[in-house]
Amino acid sequence: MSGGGVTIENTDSRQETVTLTVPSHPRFLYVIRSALYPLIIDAGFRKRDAAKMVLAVDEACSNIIRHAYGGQDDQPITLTVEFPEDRFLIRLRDYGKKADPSEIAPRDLADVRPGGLGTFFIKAVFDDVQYDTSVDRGTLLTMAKTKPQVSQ
Amino acid sequence: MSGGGVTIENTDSRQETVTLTVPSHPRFLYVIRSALYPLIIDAGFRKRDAAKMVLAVDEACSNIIRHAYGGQDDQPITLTVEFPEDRFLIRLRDYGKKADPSEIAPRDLADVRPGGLGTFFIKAVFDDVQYDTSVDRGTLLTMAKTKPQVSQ
Amino acid sequence: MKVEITVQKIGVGHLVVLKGDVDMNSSPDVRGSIAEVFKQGPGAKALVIDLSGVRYMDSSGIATLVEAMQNCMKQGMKLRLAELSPSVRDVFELARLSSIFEIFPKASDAQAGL
Amino acid sequence: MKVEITVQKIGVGHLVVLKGDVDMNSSPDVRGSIAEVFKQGPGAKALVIDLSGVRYMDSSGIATLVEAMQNCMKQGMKLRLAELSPSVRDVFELARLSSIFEIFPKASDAQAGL
Ligand SMILES: Nc1ncnc2c1ncn2[C@@H]1O[C@H](COP(=O)(O)OP(=O)(O)O)[C@@H](O)[C@H]1O
Ligand SMILES: Nc1ncnc2c1ncn2[C@@H]1O[C@H](COP(=O)(O)OP(=O)(O)O)[C@@H](O)[C@H]1O
Repeated sequence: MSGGGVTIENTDSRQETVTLTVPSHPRFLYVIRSALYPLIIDAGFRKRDAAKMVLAVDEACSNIIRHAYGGQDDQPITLTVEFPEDRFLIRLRDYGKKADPSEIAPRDLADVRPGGLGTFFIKAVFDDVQYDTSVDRGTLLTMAKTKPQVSQ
Repeated sequence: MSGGGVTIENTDSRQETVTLTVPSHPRFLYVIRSALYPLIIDAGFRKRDAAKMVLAVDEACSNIIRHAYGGQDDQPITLTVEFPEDRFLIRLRDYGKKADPSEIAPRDLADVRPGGLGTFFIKAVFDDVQYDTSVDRGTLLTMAKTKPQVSQ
Repeated sequence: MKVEITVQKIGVGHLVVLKGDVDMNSSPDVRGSIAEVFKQGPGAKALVIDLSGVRYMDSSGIATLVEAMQNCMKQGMKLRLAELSPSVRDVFELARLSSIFEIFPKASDAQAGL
Repeated sequence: MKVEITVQKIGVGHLVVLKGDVDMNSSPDVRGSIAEVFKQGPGAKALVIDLSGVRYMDSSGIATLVEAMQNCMKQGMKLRLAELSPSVRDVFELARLSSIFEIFPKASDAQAGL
């Protein structure tokens, strides 16, 4: 990739979210995983649950690269993490081909074949999964999970 | 922190940079380090050099929290990583009190006291360090380092 | 953050040792290395894949292993996986595939009884 | 990603064991724990800080250790650091502080000869 100008815009007064934008090349999946894991741990999830949540987000990003962008590796994927009181909220935004929610059906696990596991993982791991295709371009995927109760 | 709306804007056609925005709370320093390290390794730097570059960026972020934002923990810090051919280019943007380049002098190391090491690390690790205060609000810090020659 | 792949001949056939993260970025390399093994002609009883160095695996890694199993079956070979880390084991369990694969504690165990 | 701090009485005085990243987020906790040690009154010959579990330290961590050394000197105690990882050692070297601190390979070595 060649260098380009940076456009950084002013933001409003309170910054309460973490936002990460990477190009849609699979080599940045590791960067997303690396940034996300400590945020999930910090929110109070156990390591094994954190690893599963990271897996699910990684699968969602892989789907964006393959399905929304058809393998194009220089399109934006934006991950936003929000911290409402009781939940861990992740949003993934792409600007590619809109996901067809009726197509996004986890496969029957009895059918052992390569592929079709990604959406199954996403739905198994998160409490709430929504593909919003009403956005201007592309898809906004929201994944939420209730935080574990902390005994203090 | 309470949840807020997400504002995700459309970006232009080619995404060639990685951008990470976090609130100016020290607990997000770890997230910046975690996202940055694999990008530096991926660019071909050795682990020990990568660790030093991460340290320098961490110091620059700590300075933003303490000096630009005076300890306010809900202001934006935006890290942008660009990948020109031969260099690794990091930009850090804040919207706080502008850095006074004349004040930013690494301390004399003979003077053993707590503090004053951050800017010394930044200048020792990167080839090129520039504090740009001509931006609309805050400071844009650019840190660049030439990539190691790869023998293939 | 590439995966390191080592391919070795062993008594019962072939041993593939993986180290690193097996994700959409690296699984094409894993797939390619395993394909090389199948090109080496008949005679092997088993393909053993040592996963002790794999911290992370996603569905593309799982898909690669499912494909390897299908190719093994075609050639009358066994596919045996060894030393899954807890997080990789969790992915297999999430995928309900723990019972489909033969999984051994150690690569050496996976070479016995063939 | 907090640092874990364990404080222990040992023959020569006090042992502080740190585990995790010592950065701007966690060094106030380290500073607080070390301050507690100094409140425990006279009699100690040394404060030993075991850094074997510290993968990352920034200038706020260094500042905390410099302050600890100054407090040790005031109380006639020695500050001894043990088992620095290569990356922490690099930070000390970058700061040209390797020669200011007494650094030992192991926490047990740091308790000898006092
Ligand atoms: N982000 C997306 N955009 C468009 N289509 C998608 C997206 N994610 C998933 N899909 C659709 O859902 C199907 C199932 O996805 P998945 O379970 O990840 O398995 P696979 O991608 O291996 O087919 C895909 O084949 C695709 O048709
Ligand atoms: N981002 C910044 N904004 C404003 N002032 C800064 C910034 N970074 C550094 N400075 C100034 O440079 C000085 C030296 O910084 P540093 O070497 O990190 O040591 P310390 O912060 O411990 O004093 C600071 O005391 C401060 O006056």
